[in-house]
This record gives sequence, structure tokens and C-alpha cells, in this order.
Amino acid sequence: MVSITSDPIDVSSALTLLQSDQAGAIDFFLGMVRDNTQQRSVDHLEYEAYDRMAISEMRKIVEQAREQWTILKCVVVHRKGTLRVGEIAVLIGVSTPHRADSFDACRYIIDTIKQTVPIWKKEVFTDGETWVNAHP
Amino acid sequence: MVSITSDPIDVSSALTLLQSDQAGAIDFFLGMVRDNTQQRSVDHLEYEAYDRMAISEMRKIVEQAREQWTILKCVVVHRKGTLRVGEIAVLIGVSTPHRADSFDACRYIIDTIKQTVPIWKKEVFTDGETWVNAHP
Amino acid sequence: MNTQISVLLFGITRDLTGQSAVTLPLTEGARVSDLLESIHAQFPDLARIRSMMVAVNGEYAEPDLALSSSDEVALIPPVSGG
Amino acid sequence: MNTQISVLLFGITRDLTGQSAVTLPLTEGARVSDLLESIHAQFPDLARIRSMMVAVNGEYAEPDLALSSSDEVALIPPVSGG
Repeated sequence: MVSITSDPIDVSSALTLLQSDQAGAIDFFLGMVRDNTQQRSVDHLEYEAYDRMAISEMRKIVEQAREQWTILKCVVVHRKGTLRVGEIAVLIGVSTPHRADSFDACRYIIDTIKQTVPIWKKEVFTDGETWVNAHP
Repeated sequence: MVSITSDPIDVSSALTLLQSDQAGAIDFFLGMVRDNTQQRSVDHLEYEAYDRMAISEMRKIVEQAREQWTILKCVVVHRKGTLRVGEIAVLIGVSTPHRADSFDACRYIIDTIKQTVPIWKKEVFTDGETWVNAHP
Repeated sequence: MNTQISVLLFGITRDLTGQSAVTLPLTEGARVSDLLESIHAQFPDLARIRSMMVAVNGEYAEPDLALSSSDEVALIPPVSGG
Repeated sequence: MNTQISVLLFGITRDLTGQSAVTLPLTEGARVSDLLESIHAQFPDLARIRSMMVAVNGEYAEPDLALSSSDEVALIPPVSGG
């Protein structure tokens, strides 16, 4: 299940979606909003998504992961809008029969999301703002 | 925080313990009770721990992880007693500034727990039972 | 016959242009690279963004892909999700 | 002077002996390896378990560690947590 939401991300609901009697392992990765980046103090983040394409790119990544590892269930939820320090920006959850697959697949999915999915993050500092990776 | 419990493991409480304004990443590993092992159908598991030593060995593992990676907070909870299919047997949670550390540390902790911590699992099948790794 | 094509803008491209979409003339047989060139001519600031991609109908598009006025086109500046 | 030492049993060692602790005589200067030998003599089934470890006061102990009757000793059959 792949989604983009403006609401806070709930780990318990994701866990319910990942449950499977065949699952021996679940790995969750949470990307969190932290209070600083390169020594600058972050006030909040603004996430913007090209929803249609972001969903389709995330689905492709999950399919690529399913081709490489034995995955029972997979949840990817990305937040958009204004996020405060301590909030969850992205959740990846993978349930698998064996533990190595859960780590490898989860890591592949988050690493690849950061490379290809059309979602943009603006860091709003106490003294300015920057579109991450893109500022000229 | 390292603990052994007879009660169901709650992911939301663990998440609260891992929160930190400096955290950019949280990785959770959940070891789940699955319904089969080597094609035999599992009815339930019995976990037994040498509590005192298990706690002290798990603390050592967390310290070893802290020496290798930049970790903000770490939670390790192992269940004991009777566990049904679909229940969480162990939870490892690690919050870190950067994501690679969260995966590496979490994986190190679960891999090492399985090698050194005095906790024993008996698989109770529909047609027999086995102490995992130890049956002569 | 000249038609028009609308281009969706996100993130830094929306901030730099002050618009969430721009409409540009589309000449017969125009390709992605032609469209990028006319956007850069109209908004020189956008030319300063490294590795700008273009998506057509929700998929990353190569520079030589031919465009039609019914395509959904978007500029994709460097992504930063996660 | 002969004293006694108590040994905690877990998992398969508890199942095979039917006890969660056994008490054995401890001769002056006895080491971990001596204790294992007398346990195996009393419970031959335990000798069949591969890589049995011994913990003394909550730490894995080498075979040549000398024991005292006040030590907390435990047999550690192959672990299977997680």
C-alpha cells in the first residue's frame, strides 16, 4: 500500500497492514523531521508532492523491491504539507518471512524514494529557507 | 532502554521512547512469530529467559552499537512466555541523526542478540516440540 | 498550426516563477528539449537549476520525446522526499 | 572440605533433567570444566548438546575459571532468542 497524506502518519495502523501469519520479521523505517541541518536551526519543513507521479514512482519502487526480495506486505506513506520537528515525514514498513530481507528491502525503498520520487522539501530556518538539493 | 516482558510488546510506546528533536531517522525491527518453520506448522512458541544475564548481555550489545554508530536513543524489548502466531517476540528501535546508522545499528543489535543473549525458544508444533538450535 | 501546452511547476520552480503552471506555445513536432529551451528563455532563473527533469503524463521523459498539446507535462527539479 | 554449588538450568537442559536447578558437590579449587564433567556424569543426556556454555555470576565463563560455592552458576545451551 502506497500513499501520500496531509495527516500525521500512524505507526500502529501501518503495523496492522503488515501483519501476516507467514511474517517472521518486520522492518520499519521512519524519516523524522529533525531540529537542525548543517548547523542551521530548523523551524519547520514544507513538503510538496506531484501526487499522481509520486504515487506511481513509489509503486514502481515497491515492485522493484518485490522482484529482489521475498516480501509479504509493504506499506509506504509519505507526508506532505507543513511538518514540525519530531514528526514523521515518511514511513516504510516491510514484512518478510526472514529478517535479512526486511532490512534490505526497507533500505532499498527509502534510498530509492530519495532519488526518484517527485516530492520536494523546503527547510524553513529561523533566518531563511531552502529547497533541499535544488537551490541554485 | 532494555527490558524483558511477559506482556504484549507495544510499538507506539517504543516510538515515544525513541523521539528526539535531533533524530532524522528511526529504524524498528520486529521479530514476529510465524506460522511455520521448515514446513512444519507452528501452534505457538514458548520463550524462556535467564533474565538477569539476558538484560546484561543486551545492554552490552547496545553499548557496542553506540561505540560503532551515532545513536540518539535505543529501545530493546524481548518477550517471554507463551506467544501466538502474529505476536511480536522482540522489538529493536534505534533513533539516529542519519538513516544509514539507524539501519546498521538495528541490524547489528538483532543479529548479535540471536548469538549471545540467554533466551530460548521452544517451537510447539501440532505434532511435537523443539528447542530451537539445541535439540540433540 | 500552433497550439499551446501547459507545464506544471513544483517546489523551487514554482517559487522562482511565482506560478504553479505556465502555458507555452507548442510548435508542431516539438520535443521535450524544445520545451525546456522556451521555458528557460521565458524564466532565465530556472536555467540555473542543476539536473532539471521533465515528466510527461506522470513518467520521466527523455529530451527527444515528442510532445502533444494533450500531454500532462511537469518540470521536476531535484527531488528531496524522505 | 567439600561444599556444594547450585546450577541453574534453562530451556532444553531443564526439560532433559526435569529440574530448574541441580545441586552438586564442589571440591576445593574446582573449575568450570570440572563442574561440567560432573553434570555430564549425573545427566548423560546433557552431554549430547552441542556448544554448551556456562555462565558464572551472569557472565559467560571460560572452562578454567575457578568456582566458589557463592557463585551463581548457570548452564547456557545454544541460545535462540529474537
